[in-house]
This record gives sequence, structure tokens and C-alpha cells, in this order.
Amino acid sequence: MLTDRILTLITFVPIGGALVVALLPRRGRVIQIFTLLVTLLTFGLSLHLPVHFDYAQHGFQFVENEAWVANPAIRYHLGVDGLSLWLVLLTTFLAPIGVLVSWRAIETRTKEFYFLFLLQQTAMIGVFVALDMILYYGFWELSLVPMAILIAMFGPGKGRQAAIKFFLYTFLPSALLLVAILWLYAKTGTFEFSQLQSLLASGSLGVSSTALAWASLAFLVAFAVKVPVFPLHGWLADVIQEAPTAMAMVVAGKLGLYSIFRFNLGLFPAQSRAIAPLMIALAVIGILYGALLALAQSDMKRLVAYSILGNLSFCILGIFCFALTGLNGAVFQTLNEGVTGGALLVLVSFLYERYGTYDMSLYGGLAGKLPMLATLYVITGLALVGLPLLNGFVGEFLVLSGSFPVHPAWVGVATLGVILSASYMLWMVQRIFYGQPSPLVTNRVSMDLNAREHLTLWPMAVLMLAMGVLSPYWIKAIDGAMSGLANPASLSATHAVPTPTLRAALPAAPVTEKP
Amino acid sequence: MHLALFIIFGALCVAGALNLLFQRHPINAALSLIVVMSSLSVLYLLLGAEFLAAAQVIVYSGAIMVLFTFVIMLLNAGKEDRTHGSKMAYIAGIPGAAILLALLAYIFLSRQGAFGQARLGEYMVSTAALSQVLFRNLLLPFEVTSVLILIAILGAVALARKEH
Amino acid sequence: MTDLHLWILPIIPFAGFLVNGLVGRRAPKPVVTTVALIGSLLPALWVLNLVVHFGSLTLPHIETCGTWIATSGFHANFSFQLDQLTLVMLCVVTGVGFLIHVYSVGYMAEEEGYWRFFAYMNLFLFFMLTLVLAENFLLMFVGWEGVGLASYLLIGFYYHRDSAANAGKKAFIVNRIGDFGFLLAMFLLIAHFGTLSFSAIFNNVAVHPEWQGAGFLTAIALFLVLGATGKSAQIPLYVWLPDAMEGPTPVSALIHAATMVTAGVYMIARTHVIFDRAPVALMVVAIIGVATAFFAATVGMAQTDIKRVLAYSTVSQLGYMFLGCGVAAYSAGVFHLVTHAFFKALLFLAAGSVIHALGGEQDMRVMGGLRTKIPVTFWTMTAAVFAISGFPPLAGFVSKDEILYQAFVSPHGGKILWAIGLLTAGLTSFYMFRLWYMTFFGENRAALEEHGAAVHARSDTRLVVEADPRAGHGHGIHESPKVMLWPLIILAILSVIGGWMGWPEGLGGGNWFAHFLAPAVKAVHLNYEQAAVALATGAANLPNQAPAGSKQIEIWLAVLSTLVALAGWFVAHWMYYLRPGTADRWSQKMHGLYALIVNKYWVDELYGAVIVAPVLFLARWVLGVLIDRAVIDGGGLAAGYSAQGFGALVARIQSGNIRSYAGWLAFFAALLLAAAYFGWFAQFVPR
Amino acid sequence: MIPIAWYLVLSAILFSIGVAAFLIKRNIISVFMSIELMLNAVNLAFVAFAHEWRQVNGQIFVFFVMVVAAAEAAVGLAIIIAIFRARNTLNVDQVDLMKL
Amino acid sequence: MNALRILPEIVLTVAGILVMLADATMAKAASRKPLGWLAVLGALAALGASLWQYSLPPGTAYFDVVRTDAFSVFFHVLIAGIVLAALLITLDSVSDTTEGLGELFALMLFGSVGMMFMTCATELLLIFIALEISSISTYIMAGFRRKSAKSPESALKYFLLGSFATAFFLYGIALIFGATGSTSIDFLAAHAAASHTPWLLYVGLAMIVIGLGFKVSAAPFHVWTPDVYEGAPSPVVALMSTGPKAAAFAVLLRIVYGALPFLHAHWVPILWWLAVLSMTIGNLGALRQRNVKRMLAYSSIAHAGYLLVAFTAFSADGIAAASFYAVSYAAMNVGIFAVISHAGGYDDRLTLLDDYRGLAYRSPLLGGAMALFLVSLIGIPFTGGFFGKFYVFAAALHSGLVWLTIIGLVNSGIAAFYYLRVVTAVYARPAETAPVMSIPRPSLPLLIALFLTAATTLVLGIVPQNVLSAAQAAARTYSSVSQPLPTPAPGSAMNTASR
Repeated sequence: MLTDRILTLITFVPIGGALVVALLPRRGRVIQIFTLLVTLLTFGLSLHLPVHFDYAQHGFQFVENEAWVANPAIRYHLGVDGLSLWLVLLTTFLAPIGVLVSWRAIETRTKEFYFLFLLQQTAMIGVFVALDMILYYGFWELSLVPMAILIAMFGPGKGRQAAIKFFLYTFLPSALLLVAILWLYAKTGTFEFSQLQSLLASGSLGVSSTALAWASLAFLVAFAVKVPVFPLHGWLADVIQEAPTAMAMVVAGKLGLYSIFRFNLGLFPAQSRAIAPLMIALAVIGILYGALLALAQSDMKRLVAYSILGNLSFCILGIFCFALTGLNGAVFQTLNEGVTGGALLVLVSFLYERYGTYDMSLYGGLAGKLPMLATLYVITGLALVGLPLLNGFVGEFLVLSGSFPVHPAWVGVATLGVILSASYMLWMVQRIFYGQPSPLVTNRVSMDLNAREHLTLWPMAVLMLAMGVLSPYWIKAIDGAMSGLANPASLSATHAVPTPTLRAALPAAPVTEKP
Repeated sequence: MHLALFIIFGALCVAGALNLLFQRHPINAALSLIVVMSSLSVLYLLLGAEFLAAAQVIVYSGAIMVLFTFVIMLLNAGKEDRTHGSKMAYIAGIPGAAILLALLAYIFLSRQGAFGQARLGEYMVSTAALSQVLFRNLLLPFEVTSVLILIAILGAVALARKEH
Repeated sequence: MTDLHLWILPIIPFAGFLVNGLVGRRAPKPVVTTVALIGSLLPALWVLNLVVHFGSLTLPHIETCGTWIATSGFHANFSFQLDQLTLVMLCVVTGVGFLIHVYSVGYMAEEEGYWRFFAYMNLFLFFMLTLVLAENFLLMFVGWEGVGLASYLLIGFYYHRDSAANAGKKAFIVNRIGDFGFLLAMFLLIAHFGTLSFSAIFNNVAVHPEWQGAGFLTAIALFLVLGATGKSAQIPLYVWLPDAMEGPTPVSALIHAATMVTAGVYMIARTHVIFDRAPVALMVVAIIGVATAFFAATVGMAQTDIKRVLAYSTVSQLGYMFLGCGVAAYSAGVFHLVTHAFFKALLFLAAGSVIHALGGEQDMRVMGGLRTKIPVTFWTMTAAVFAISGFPPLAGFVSKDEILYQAFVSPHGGKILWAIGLLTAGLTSFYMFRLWYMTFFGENRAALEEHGAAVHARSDTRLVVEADPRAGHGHGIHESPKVMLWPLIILAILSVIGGWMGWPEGLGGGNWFAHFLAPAVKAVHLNYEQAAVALATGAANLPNQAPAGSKQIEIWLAVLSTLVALAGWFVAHWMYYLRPGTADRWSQKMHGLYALIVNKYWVDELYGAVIVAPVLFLARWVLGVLIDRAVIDGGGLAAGYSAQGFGALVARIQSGNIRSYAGWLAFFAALLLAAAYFGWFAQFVPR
Repeated sequence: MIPIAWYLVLSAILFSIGVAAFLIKRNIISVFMSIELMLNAVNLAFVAFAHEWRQVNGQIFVFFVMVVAAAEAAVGLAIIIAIFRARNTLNVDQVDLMKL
Repeated sequence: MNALRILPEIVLTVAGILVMLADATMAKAASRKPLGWLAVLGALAALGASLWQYSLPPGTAYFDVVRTDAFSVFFHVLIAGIVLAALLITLDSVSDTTEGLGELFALMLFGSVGMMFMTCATELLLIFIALEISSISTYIMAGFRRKSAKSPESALKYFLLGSFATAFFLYGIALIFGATGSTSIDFLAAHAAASHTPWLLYVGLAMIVIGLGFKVSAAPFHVWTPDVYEGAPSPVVALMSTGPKAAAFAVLLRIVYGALPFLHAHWVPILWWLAVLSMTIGNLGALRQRNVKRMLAYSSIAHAGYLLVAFTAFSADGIAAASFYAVSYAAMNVGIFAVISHAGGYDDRLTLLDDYRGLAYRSPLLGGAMALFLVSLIGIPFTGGFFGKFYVFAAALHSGLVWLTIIGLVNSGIAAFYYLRVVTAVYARPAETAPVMSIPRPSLPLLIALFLTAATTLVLGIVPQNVLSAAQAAARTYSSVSQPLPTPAPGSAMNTASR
């Protein structure tokens, strides 16, 4: 049955498409259309998951588990739970949008572009569904290559440097990640996530806690770079600046964050808690740092990059407070970042296609010329800064409110981020769209959004609203996956209300509101 | 007698080798080498390797060194210039060679009790005995050597052939 | 339980927003108008329906129509609540809202972004209704942020003007600072109660007298106050409101006078249970209120832009409401909110009418003598001026007097609060009459009659410029169209009689309003046992024993405040009517003081220098250049260069000389042999 | 009666001199000759050990080394001729075109 | 029966002689390319013969001088494959008039005879001769571009330094002979432990490591590598960077694991240091290289280091990992030299990194192939390079070599920089000022070679099981290694049950 192999299908349909792309003629828009169809097919297939997902069950579903290599014991083990479910969906959802946004932006070397694009899809989906450490690591590393090559190929400025920077930043820590994986294998004899989890949890491995701490650190650093977490973000702005939009949309956030959830929290709960104070501090710094630097940028893409840094730091904060609500929020925020950050990059790229620059100081007064684009820009910006009823708010609120009881002071400082984010976002909107039209804007005739661009943006805009209003639909799956990772104390709904001891001693006095 | 022969020809070996080291003309060096090789053949004889002693003179001194001299003549190589292309050879190489010598000498001398004594004529390997092993047990290596020689011929022709 | 479908209330304007927002650009103007008016009229009618059925409801009436956020640890619904307080707010919002919509049809008639304007206005109504109907803090926050958004969009309506765009941005950001407080308050609430539902929290607080004065409640209350100061433009976050006058005048009337800015007051009244348990926070509210009231009034005295005077007046009046809430007289605060909505909306609309008449001129110094030219505007405005200045029996008198009385008698109040409030009342009277005289009396200083439509340069409406020169428009001073005048008239009537529903008992009234509102906002009472517990646990400051006032005091105070109002009027009359040059002379005489006031105490400049500039400096130079470029990028570069440096060292080995290579080989061969023989390596292998 | 160790030391001396000669000689042919010297030193060791163990294999090894040396000499000298043709020099210090 | 055990070698020798004779009989002006095809046929036949040898029962021949077992056959197949690909590459990159083509093909075949003997010999004498065959043939081939100034220099450097190292290797054999009285691997394995002069073994082994370390270009004996690779013709580099290396590694395995496993406390630390130095020096040296062939030379030093890591594991997995790595390295390195020798030609038209800018524009096929091989060299999953590296380091970690693993993998991270620089150059827009390079159309042999190498690279990364089993079977021929292959994961019964 095909549905028994649904995860394999979702994962490998893109790469199959990539192989076909390699054979297609470079004529007209054949390649684009074909890629679009492939991504739509993948998205359609992935819709199978939420429909047939058993929300009452917290374990992995749609599992496929077969031997791949006998020795070392690597298995082809796929599965999704409430955490990966939506990340897979997010990836497949963004893929057709990636094609649409590249429609005009990528006119040369389309074959290479779409080949690598589809390869990247497979790698990303694979990261989310793989349950064998080596299989996972395979997809994880594979995801670097198309990204790096595409940045190098299409980066308008210092594309090659950015590509290499990105690659090294992520590849070097990944090497240590591999050491840790291999070390675990040497100690346990298995690469399987679930088995590792139970073996590590049983504490029967007889390995020193120091060694485990180092192993968990190797995991964490590899993922933190990919997120990125504050001092490790050196690649982010350059990469987002140089990468084609379809790639910039997916370069940060979800892969690293997913991995932290799955592996750091899943395999090393105690070690993660030990390092939590540092991570929380970095997250809070990251929130403010990202926002402040966004405030200082004059290049739109760099601004978006720093804003992404800030927003992703919320996820880190939510993760390392280990409160159930905060964890839910962190996952939700991860999804948000994919949709909203992606939409913002798409919008920025549409501006670039029209005016050929990312420098905000050259813009101005566009609202009158491109009202639809301006509208969607504002909506997206508002979603990004966490306006209620849009998705960003739900994520941020859950993260902050969930984490607050754990670290009131840090979270309080982090909340300052909402002020700063509003500042840079509105300032950006003002510089681009408000005021008198700049010479650049007046001297160039450009149309408002065309049909393709509408098609690119509206699904994201609708999703922002839907996720902002109907969040339980997403969270019901996420919550199940997170309940195993949170601190037990945070599970109960009753909170730290000081229980009045005297009340028990007193006769029950019904309180009446006297009119 | 044995000792005297060893000392004389051993000293000749070393002297020849040192002469090779210090002579600046390749012809002189080649001649020194021939001295070394010839002396060695005597030492082989002392160690009971009569066939080798003969082969040493025939193959080495006779064939190989002739080839060398021939090439020296052919290329009209003169006295070598004392160019200073390499510091590393002096900084690292010569100490390396010295360490090597010291180390090996130290090992062999400090542990000389582990080895036996060579007594003249006590152990002589006849050519027949040698060929017993060579053409039976080690036939395959012997045959494989033909490939090596084939390659050498092929290579020498290919490399030294006049360009057209 | 009857289902009132409260969700329909906000949804209607939202639908109006969607329709106008999506298709309005291409739709003909009448369609836009119709949609917008329906979007504001239907809620008003629905509220009327609620009023009719109100008596038959069990209060508070709560309706839940879906889950918004749900994790195993936290839950928030789309829940709406109807009680007396909500009803009052609904009436104000929908009533005034509808009137201003109607007014706008005339006022904005020639605007290019007509559809946009009404879409935003409906959006605002949607959020405002959500705000007042919300049954939990989170949904309230939706409205709270949403009205901020609508405000941002409307202030920046003339986005091509930098000042408008700046003002919108400033409003949003300053409000965000308040929201920061609101958010923290919510986090604390969740941490302590696990929920954000009003009823759950308030019931919990109500039955815990031992929490009287508890630190966490005080903290929550203070953070809520921070939120309220943002939205309601109180010290220290009032700075955005005067700038917000960049928006079209109806916006100023609806959002920045009548409804949105009162959200803070509404919020305090709504969460009064918490404030009752946090006397410190109450005192803070009262102090902020009275300080703002006085401070803004002083600034208002020297402003020359008609809308700015009104803006500072709004800030000042909101301070009164805060004062009312701060002395635990929530119904008084809310009552002033209602009456203020009437007369301040009226003032703005009338001012808009004046501006309209003058083709966009807002500077009072070039007005004057308009009394006869625009009589309807003059008379309606006169009603409003008298109302706000506190002349009996107009609405402003009743509500303001109630607040001052409560401040005087309340255990939370104090004579100092009352005294400053009274002084402020005099100042209010002064600057309002100053406005009145400068605008309507004296000789006309406007250049308009001579130069036609010359004075529209800094206009907020391009009416004159872009309108076709039909009769009455563009040429000369003219009265506004009827569609603008009717709302003025209705509001004028309300400004006159609106206060009578709360006529104080001390002056022979029944104070129906307070009694009506009491179930919703009356302070928590303690029963005997609870009081005992409170005393035993040492919780001080039991709230709200019955105010120790009396009818005598109330009468005397009323008389006093009327006199003060009269005094203000007289001074204004003397300075701006009898001796028009006096003001200038005084301002020169007291140069320093005048400069202080006219420059708004340099607060904007202070904030700029102390907060904005350092933040930008930090972002650009310290973080951007020093940390990001030098440390983070530089660290990567340094690592790269050092690796390359080692690479160069490796390449140094590669001299190309065979003898060197051999030397290298010989050396390491010797080393390796020695190491192997002596067994050195085994000691140098880290395991 | 000579200790085998003396032969070994002699072989070590010759080998080291060969190494040193490789390092010091400038003429490529001389450098090549020092390699031959090194091989001869090894041969001596082989013969000595063969005597020590009374094993004929050691001598056969030497025989093969001679063959190999001959083959090497042929190839080596051909290479030297080739380099002389290409560069017109036999100085090893001047054959350093490729570096770094 | 004896002859069957050296059938691949015989086939290659015969093919070589045929090529040589045909070359001599052909007209001077005639194209020698048909000879290349003849050589390809010979290599194919040798490949078939090698594979056929899997059906032979393990055993020795010619008085225990050679042994055919899973280990030797594994490397026979590998070497046959390498020489096949190298011949194809040569065919592609040379022209009809290239000088000495017939000799070149013959030398390639003869050289591989030596390499093959190296892997199956169990007598140090045969190993020495085979090593000389493979070395001398490579010395010659390195100098084959006689018109270039660099090629003879390359040959000279390789020759002089190679002979220098050979002397050490030979001295090592002499000392081992001196310690035991035998040069037979089997005898050593059985009796060397009883030697009363074990210190001779230590020193002898160290000398052998020096000699073989030179052949596999392990640091600090790597110095010749960049110069030689730069000057030699690219197709020859394809061969000599893989074939003799694989054979030398096989010899090293035979000696350290087969003959002297009981000395592992001595050679493991030595190889540990060699591995660390090779990885580090190789990668750091490559960082600054702008010349692609030199860069790949440094890279091959580094890869020798990775391979040595497997040795230090001292376990059956270590042997299997080393064998597997040799295959994967051969596939990707031959592959990349196929691209280089096609793009740059026999006479090295393209040398610098910048010359390769925009290669993917001129020829998407070449660009893509180059990217694939580079990605594999980096060690990206689903390529042979990754799986090889993974297996090597898994074996090392399993033996507790944590630091070595960390150093190695960090090194592979650094290495990514210079590989990626090439990848990005290949895919970057060509500089406007650069002269338009003309890339000849890919010929049939090139396509076959690329297909062979690329397919191998991918198969090794995606479905490595077959090769892995073969490598593990090869490892199992070493009974000396006490450590068994790791048992399947605890609860692996659960794995199979859970579906």
C-alpha cells in the first residue's frame, strides 16, 4: 500500500523530481512548471499526515523501520510525532511557494536551481522524519550542500564567501555532532533514537556524567549554530542577504530547533537542564540583540535576518525553560518563523525584483504605488512582531507565559523584545512605504502584485491568520509530543497560588457580592 | 685474519663512502662507490655469500656503475656547484642522519650480545643451495622480476627517447 | 441561559473591514459608505437590543464560542462577557462610533483613501468591541493591541506625510511599552492562577482576603497600570497622543478621545478586584491620574494648534478618570469616561468642522470671529466647552465633581489629590475658554477670505486642494454639510444632559449610574470572618468601607468647583477677550515658565535623548559594529586566518627542493625510529 | 671471529653516510649514487643476518635487491637524461620549479 | 591451480605485453588509441578474473608466496577497477598524436600487476618486488609529459625520494629478517612473537612504516606529494593517487595486522601520530592552495590520515573500515581526476582554482560530476566519502579513540573549506575578464569513467551493504585481531519486530 510508505513517498518524491529535472530540456518554463507540480504533489501527499494522524497517541506514527546497513547497525527508520508532523507540513507547504517566488527571480541556470531546490526539499523532510541517528545525520548534512551551492551560484554580491561561511559554520560543529553520535553508538550499539532514548534514560550505560555532558554539548552546539543562537549567528545575515529567496526562507530555524527538541531534550534531558541557564541567557540576549541590530540595519534583507535571529531566540527561551506551555509555544513559534519570516523574505524579494536594491534608504512612498504589496507587507510585519490574532502572537505568548514562572526576571527582560520588534518593523515599513516617493520609486514604473505573486503570498497570509485564530488545531498534536519533554511540575494547570492555610480552619464562608 | 680483513675492507667501505660524500666531481664519486662495492663483496665473502660476492662485482661494479659512468660522460657532468638551495637539508637532514647513525649504532652495540659471531668459513652458501631456494620456493618472485625489468626497459626507452 | 450571540457584535464591523478593505478600492463611493455605516450601525442596534433584554439576564453573562489557545498547561477561549460595565462601554463605543462614522462621511468625502479610511474605522470598531466584550485578559489584549493597530493605521492615514507616519509609529511603539506591562501582568496572572479568565481570577482573589496587599497582586496591578498608562496616555507614556493628532480629525474624536484612550480606565475598572487587593497600586493610579491631569492641563494652556489643545485636554481628562479609579471610585471614573466621550468627541468634531471651514487651518492664532460664520459649530462647541469646564448642570460638571468628591472622601483619596484636581479644573476651564475665545471671538485673523484656499499647506485634508470648486467649498469660510452637523447636534445634546443619569445624591439626584454600575465595579467587601483573617494576617488597609462623606460636603465641594470653573472662565475672558494682548505680555514676563509649558516640558526631547538616542547608538555602534562586526565576524575571520596561517606554515615545508624534502624525511625518519625504539609514542597518545 | 653486530654497525654507518650524501650532493647523478650506497648498506645487513640465522633467504633478498637496483638505475638514469634535456642542468637545487 | 591464484596478474601481464608488441608493430604515425581500448579490455578481463577469484577457496600458491583470500580479492577488484578507470581517463584526455601512448598503456597495466601482487603477497620479498614494479612504473609515468618542464621534475622528485624511502623500507625488512630469520608473513605471524630480539622488530617495523608511509603520502613523509601530483599528467595522477596507495595500505595491513599484530602497543601509537599529522598537515596545506591539483595532493595526504585512523582502531572493524575507505576514496578521487584531466587535458591547460570558475556553465555534466566528487570528498552523507569516514571513525571510537575521532572530524570540517571553494568556483559565474575556456565534448571513455566512479561513489553512500560485507569478509581473514565485530545492537530483535 502506498499509504504504508507515505513518509518515504513524501521524502523522496522531490528527489525523484530532481532527477527528472536533470533530464528536462532547458526550454521555456518547462522546468519551473514541472517543479511546481512536484512540490504540489509532495504537499498533497503530506496532507495525508495530519488527516490520518492519531492525535490521542503520543508516539511515532506512520513508522517505517527496516534494516539499511547490517553492521554498523543503521536502520531505515522513519516516523513522525506531533513535533515533526507540522514541520514536515511546513516544509512541503513552503516548497511550492519557493518555486513561485523563484519564477522570475531565477531566470538563468534554472535546471541547476530546481534540481538543487528539490534535493534540498528531500534533505529537509528527511531530517524531520528520520529516526535513526545516521539517517538523520545524513539528511542533516545533505541539507547543507544544495543550500551552499545555490548561495554561491545566485548570491548577487559575495555569494561564494557567504556560501562557504554558511557551510563551515554549520559543518564544523556537525563534525562534533558525528563524534557524539558515534560515541553513543560505541556505548550503546544502536543508532536508533527510541532505543538510545530508553537506554540513556535507564542510566545503565555506565558512562560518566561528564562524558554525557560533553556529548550533549556537541549535539547542542551543532544545532545552535543552525538555529542560530546568539553568539553563533555570524553566518545568518550574510547568508540571508546572498541566498535566493526560496533558500533564505528555509535556511534558519526549523532544522536546528527541531533537532534540539528531538535530540537534546529527548536524549539528554538532564544535561539540557544543566545547561539551561546559559541557554536562557543567550536566548534573552539574542532576542534583544536581534531586535536592536534589526533596528540598526538599512538593508532590508539584513534587517529581516536579524529579526529572524530575535524571533528564533524566543524558541530557545521556550525550550530551555522546560515548561509545557513554553515548549508548545517554541514549536509553534518555529512554525511561525517559517511562515512569517518566509513571507517577509518573499515580499522583500518582490521589492527587489521591482527596484533592484535592498537598501531601504532608497525607497519611500511605495504605499501609494503598490497598495497590495504594502498591505501584505504590513500584515506580515505585524505577524512577525506578534500582533494578536496572527500567528506570531500565539507563539510568543505561549513561550513567554509558559517560561515566566520558571525565570521571571529573564522572561521579563525578553518581553522587552516586543517593544523593539515593533520599533524596527514599523520603521522599516515607514522607510519603504511611507513618506514622499523617492527618486527610485518615481523613476521606475512597476506594477502592483501580479497573479503569481498573489498566489505566492496569500496562502501564507491566510495561514498566518489561521494559525493565529485556530491555534489548537496545530497545538493538539504538538502538545502530545511536548508533554514528554517538559518538567513534570509544569504539566499541572494549578499554579503557584499560595494555598491559604487558614482557610481550612475557618468555617466555609460563601462569598457574596453584595449589590 | 678475519678481523684484519673486516677492518681493512670495512675501513675501505667507510673511506669510499666518505669520499663519495666529499668528492665534488661525479666521476670521483662513482669511483668511490665502486671502491665501496668491491670492498663489500669481500665482506660478503667473509660472511659466506660467495655467489653474492661475485654478483656484487659483476652486477654492481660491473654493470650498474658502468651505466652511471656512461651517463656521467654522456651528460658531460662536471664538478658540482655548491649551491645553497636547501637549508632544511642542513637544519633537519644532517642531524637526522646523525641521529640515525647514533641510534642504529647504539642499538647494535648495546645489544651486541644478542647476536652471534661470524666465523670465517663456518657458514658458506653454495650457489647450488642458493638456487635450490631461489628457483623453487621463490620462483614466483623471480618470475615477477621479469615484469620489473620489462618496465625498466620500457620506461628507459620511453623517457630517454629522442623527441621528435 | 439565553444566547445573545455576542460574537456578532465585533464580527459585523470586521466584515465591513474585510469588504471595504478587499474591494473598497475599486468599489464606488456610495457602496463604501453603505458598508461602513452598516458596519457601525448594526452593532449599535444590536447593543440597543441588548439594552432591552438586559434586565432579564443573569449577570455576568458569559458566552464562549471556541477555543483560541489550548495546551495541557494553559487554556484560553474566545469568551465574551456582558455585564453592566460592558454594556456602558458598548453603548459609548457603538453610539459615538456610529455618530463619528456618519460625520466622517461628510468630512472625508473628498479624500482619495476614502475606502481605506472606513475600512480602518470598522477595523477599529471590531477591536474595540472585542476589547470591551472580552471575558479574559488574553482576548482583551487582542482588542487592546488591535485598537493600537487601528490607531496606528489611522494616524498614519496620510502616510505620504512624514510627520503622520512618524506619529503613527510613535503611537504604536509607545503603546507597545504599555503592552509590555500588560503582558507581564498576564504572565504573572498565569503563573499564579493558571488562567486568564476574569471570573476565575476575580473569584479566586475575592475569596482570599489574606492576599490583601499581597506582593504578587500589587505587581500584577502595577504592570496593568503600565499597560493602562500606555493606552490611556498617562504619565509617563502620554507622549504619543498629542502627535496622534496627525490623523484625520474624526479619528482623533473617535479613537483618541472617546473610546480607545479610555481603554486603560476601562481595564482598571474591569480588574478592580485586583486593584482592591493592591492599595499601593491604587495609590499609584491616583497619583498618576492627578499628576497627568495637572501636567497636561498646564501644557494645554499654551498650545496654539486647536487639535493639540484638545489632545492635551484629553490627556488631562483621562487623568481625572485615573484619579477616580485610583480612589477606588470606579463608577465615578467610568462615568467621567462616558460624559467625556460625549463632549470630547463633540469638541473634536466641532474642531474638525472649524478646520473644515477654514480649509485645513489648525492654528488658533489665525482663527477668530468664527462665531457668526459657522453658527451650528459654534453653538455645539460652546455646549462642549461649558461641559468640559464643569459648569452645572452639564455632563462634565456631574462626572468631574463626582471624582473630586470621591477623592476628597475616599479612604484611598486625600485632600492633596482633591486640591490638585480642583486646581486642574480651573486650568481646564481656562484653556477651554481660551480656545473658545481665540476661535470664535475677536476679529477674523484668517487669511482665507483674501487668499482663497491658500492656507492648506499643512492641512490634514486635501479637501480644498482637490475638491472641485463647488459652491461653499474651497472658497471662503463655510459651514459644514448636514451630515457633519447632525452628529454635532446629537453629541451636544448628550453633553448637556448626559450627566443627569449620574446626578449625585448630595445634590438631590439619584446617582442612577453609580447604582447601575455597582455590581460590576463595586469594591470587594469582606465578610466578618474574612476581615478577621485579613487582620490576623496583618493585611492592612481594608478596602472600601463606605465613604465617610456626607451631603453637606458634596454640596460645598460642588459649589467650590463651580467657582473654580468660573474663575478659569474669567481669566480667559480677561486675557483673550477683554485684553487680547495680555497673554503675550505675560508670556514674555514669565519667559522661563512659558517656554517650559509651550515646549511641553521638553519631555519628547528628554525621551529622545535618554532613551531613543542611546538605544540607537547601542544598536548601531556598540552591537552592530563592535560586537557583530568585530567580535563575531572578526572571531570567524580570525579563526579562518589562523587556519590559513598554519596552512602557510605547512606550505613552507614545500620548498620544492629535493634535498630539503630528503632532509625532512631523514629527520622525521630518525625521530620516528628513536621514538619507536624507546617507546616514546605510547606516552604521547591521549586516549 | 667478528661479532655480527660489527657488520651491522658498518651497515648502519654506510646507510647514514648514504643518507648524508643524498642530502649534500648537488649533482643528481651523485644523489642517485648515494641511494645505491644506502641499498648496499642494507644488503650488508641482509647478508649479516643471513649469516646469523643461517638462512639463505637473506642472501636471495640481496640478489633481488641487486636486480631491482639495476632496473632502478636504468629508469633513474633515463629520468636524469630527461630532466637534463628539459632543464639543461644536473644540479638538484635547480630542479625546484614546483613548490609551495 | 597455482596459476589461477594469480590469474588477474597474468591477465594484466599478457595484456601489457600485447599492447607493447602491438605498439612496436604499428606504423609510427598511427593512432595509439586502439591500444588503449585493448588495455581496457585487459583491465576488464582482470576485473572479471578478480571477481571470479571470489569463487576460489582461500589458499596459498607458489610455496606460500601468495595467498588468495577475501582480503586480496577485495583489493584486486579495487585495483582492477582503478586501472580500468585510469585507462579510460587516459583515452579521453590524450590525442592521437600524444607521444609514447603505447608505452603509457602498457606501463599502466604492468604497474597494476605490481599493485595486485602487493595485495596478495605473503612474502616480504615479493612485496618488495611488487612495490618496486608499481613504484618504478609510476616514476616513469609521472615523467611522461616530456615537453613540459614540470613533468620530468615530477618524475625526478618522485624517483629520488621514492628510492630514498625504499631504502628505509628495505632496511626495515632486513631488520625484521634479522629478528626472526624469515621474511614470510605467515612465519612472522606465527613465530615473531617469540623473537629474542623484539627491539629489532620495533625498529624494523618503524622503518617499514616510514617506507610505506612515504608511499601512501602520510605526513611527515608526504613532502613529495604536491610537487609530484602537480607535474604528472592528470590521468596518471588519477592512477597513482589511488592504486599504489591502496596497494600500499593493503601491505601495511598485511604487515601490522597480519604479521605483527602482537606489537600493536608499538605501532598503534606510531600510526596514531601519523594519522593526526597527516590529517592536519594535509588539510591545512590545502587551505591556501590555488592550484587544484596541488590542493588535491594535500587532500590525498589528509585522506591517508583518515585511513590511518582505521588502522589505529586495531579491530576487525578497523580493517574493514580501511578497506572500505580505500574503495570510496579511489572512486571519488579517480572521478575528480577524470573531470580535471578532461577539462584540463593531458597537458594541464587548467591549473588554478580560478580557471575552474564557471565550469558548470561550460559543461553542466562535468560541473555536476565535479561537485559530486567534491561533496563526497568533504564527506557529505549519501556519498561514499561519508560512509567511509563514518565507518572509520565509528571503528576508532569503538576502540576508545575519542581524541583521534575528534581531531579527525574537526579536520574534515576544515577540509570542507577548500573543497567547497572549488565547488563554489565551479558553480560561480565565470569572471568577465577570463578567457573563454574551451571544454572538449565528453568522449565515450570519459562518460564511462564518470559513470563508473560516480555510480560507485553513490552506491557506497546509499547502499553500501555489499561492499561493506566484502570489506568485512576481508577483515575476517585476519584471525589475529582479537576484537570481534561488534554484536548487533541490544534489542535488535525489537527492531525487526516493530514493523
